[in-house]
Amino acid sequence: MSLYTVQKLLYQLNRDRSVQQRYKDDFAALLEDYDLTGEERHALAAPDIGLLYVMGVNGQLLMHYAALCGFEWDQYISAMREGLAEHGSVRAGLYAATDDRGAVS
Amino acid sequence: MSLYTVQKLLYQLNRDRSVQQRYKDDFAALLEDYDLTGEERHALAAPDIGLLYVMGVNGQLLMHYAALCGFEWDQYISAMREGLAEHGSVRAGLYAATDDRGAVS
Amino acid sequence: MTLVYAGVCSHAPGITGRAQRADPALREPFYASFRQMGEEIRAQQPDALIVVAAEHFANFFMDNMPAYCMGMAEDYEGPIEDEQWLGIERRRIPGNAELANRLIERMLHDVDLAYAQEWKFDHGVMVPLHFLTPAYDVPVIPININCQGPPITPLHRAYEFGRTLRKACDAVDERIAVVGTGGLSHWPATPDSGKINETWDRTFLDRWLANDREALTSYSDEATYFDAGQGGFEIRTFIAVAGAAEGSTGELYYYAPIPIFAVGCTIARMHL
Amino acid sequence: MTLVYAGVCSHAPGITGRAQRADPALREPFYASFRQMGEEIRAQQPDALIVVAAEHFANFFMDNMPAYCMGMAEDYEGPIEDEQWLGIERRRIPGNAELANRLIERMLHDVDLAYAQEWKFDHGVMVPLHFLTPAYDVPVIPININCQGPPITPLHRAYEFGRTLRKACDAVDERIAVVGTGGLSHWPATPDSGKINETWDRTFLDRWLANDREALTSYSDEATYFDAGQGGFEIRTFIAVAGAAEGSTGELYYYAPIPIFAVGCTIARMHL
Ligand SMILES: [Fe+3]
Ligand SMILES: [Fe+3]
Repeated sequence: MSLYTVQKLLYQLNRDRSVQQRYKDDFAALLEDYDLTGEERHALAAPDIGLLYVMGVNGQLLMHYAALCGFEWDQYISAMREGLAEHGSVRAGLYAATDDRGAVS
Repeated sequence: MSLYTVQKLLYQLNRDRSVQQRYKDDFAALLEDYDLTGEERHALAAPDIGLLYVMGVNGQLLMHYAALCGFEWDQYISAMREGLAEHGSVRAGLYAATDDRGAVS
Repeated sequence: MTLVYAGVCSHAPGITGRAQRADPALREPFYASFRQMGEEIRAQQPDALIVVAAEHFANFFMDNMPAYCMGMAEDYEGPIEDEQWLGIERRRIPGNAELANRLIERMLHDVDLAYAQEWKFDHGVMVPLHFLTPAYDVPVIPININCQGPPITPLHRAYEFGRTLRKACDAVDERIAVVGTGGLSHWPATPDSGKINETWDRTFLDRWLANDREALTSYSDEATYFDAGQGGFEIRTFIAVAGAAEGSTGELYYYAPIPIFAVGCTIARMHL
Repeated sequence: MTLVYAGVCSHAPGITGRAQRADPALREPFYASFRQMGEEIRAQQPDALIVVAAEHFANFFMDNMPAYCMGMAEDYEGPIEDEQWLGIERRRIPGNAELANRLIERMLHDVDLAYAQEWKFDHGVMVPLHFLTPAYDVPVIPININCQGPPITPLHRAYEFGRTLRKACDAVDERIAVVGTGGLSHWPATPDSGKINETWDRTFLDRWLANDREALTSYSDEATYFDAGQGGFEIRTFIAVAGAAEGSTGELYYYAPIPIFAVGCTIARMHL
């Protein structure tokens, strides 16, 4: 259920301007509100977009988080590719089945 | 849509302990987050349980708000009856149709 | 045939929250019937107990109000209400996400239910569990039917939902018990709290015990509202269980109006 | 017969958000087709435009994920995304709560949709509106189909949903246009963004234009996932519109893969 929690945080962050304000003001405090593992907290705080992708975060959520973190489009796509190279195949969620590794081409 | 907003506030207050904490710490600030009319703000802040009932707030929401405000069961039922006597029939929502006045007996 | 039990019961919060204010001569036999139902369910050694409850704006709101929703969480928390107010202590309740997922997948072929990976049980689930599985050791899968915020699902869809639930239960290996919880006539959380239309209730129960689909689904919401209150919309949960037990008839264990509980207190089962 | 228009179009955020990076030779005729569809819709003087879109976790999450949901708000806000990122300015969009309420009540007889009294439009609705009703002067009623978070609704239910929507539209006096928006094959927001299976898309479109219910609903999710990506699950929105236009066949206005838009860009309509 921890992937669920990471995704819920991103869902709320993407939708809610008051959560976006908390992200800007004190991201560490915002993270405290969610029951996350150390790796999840690290991936969110870094931010390590590639690792979040490998963890199984849905792209419809991650895409907007990457943009919020200042990633340009090509940078964001590259970050996911680098994540696969560094951390291996997608571990969970919808993309885990893609060609056994989270990307088909 | 303002009745919708009053009910949404009560829904979030009933469910979420962090909203309950804000209710205890600074209810006026919490109310600021919702787009309410003066009458709605007054009815919530008083609290005027009878007026909230007459406005059309669903009992499944109002019942818990009354309890949170310290109303004992009989007090809560009386408050709704007094609201009807003072403010007239229920104005909107599910109960507006009850015998044309919000109570049948 | 892996549906091993099908029953219905009341869930009004006064049943536990205002227990001490009820006439013991009514309360004790009601509680006894409730506990007997629990013993019967546990004697079937179910792998999961599905509780078909009625929403009270605890988990869902009009920003996304599902006609039907089923829980798909590893575990649940309840009650969402103040513990003292409800007379039930807050706790974790085990779920079975994997089984729920399989059931939902199958059911989506015939009904369009929502799913929820978290859920805070309100009195609609907690009051029944308090009597049925007091050790909270049977995995629970909650189902919610919107009986509260119009537009609400029509009665024939509630019966169809139950039929679909049965098909799904019978298609999996697990032993599953299902209990519908709701009120018959009642005016909960209004100035008319405590009013009960016993005649209307007994007619409805006769139809339920006979599993007379046509009679059960023939009520208009307008008539129900005037004869049985807005709480009467909760007959959808009983009708869903009748659908799950299509072809079976039932037995009434207990019925009596208990005004301080704000509902005609009911315990009944189908003989599957 | 008050359904006055039925069409389908793409909605990928790159269409507006990365406009300047696309080959103008592809982009301009695509935009022109999109705008032509808008002119055709507005020529019908619809009282409401129903947009059947696919959820992207903008309004709904797995804590309550409806298979189908319909908006019932007075008005809406969009886009939920960053305005610069999407290339569309945030604004209010008029709705029609009263009409939506009547449609939902009718539809609940056959399908179990959720309703929502607030809704923040994401690119799935905003990108189409940007081209179809650039003045945002036609009341919109949004519909969402869960194409994103399994378990998802099977294809035959999406067709049935469309048939039910049509019945409801034809039963009211208002003139209603319906547009389905979604991708065919695509791998949005993954490292494979930009990959498009044109052969698969063209086969699907042939089936859609012929309104061949059986062929349209014969895809397994497993095959769709491997041939058309997780974005391919969004064919449900196109299938729903085919259901709404049952008995009619269609015409393709535009199709071309535009990789920087991450989808095979499509504009097509049914001749009702
Ligand atoms: Fe209830
Ligand atoms: Fe999409």
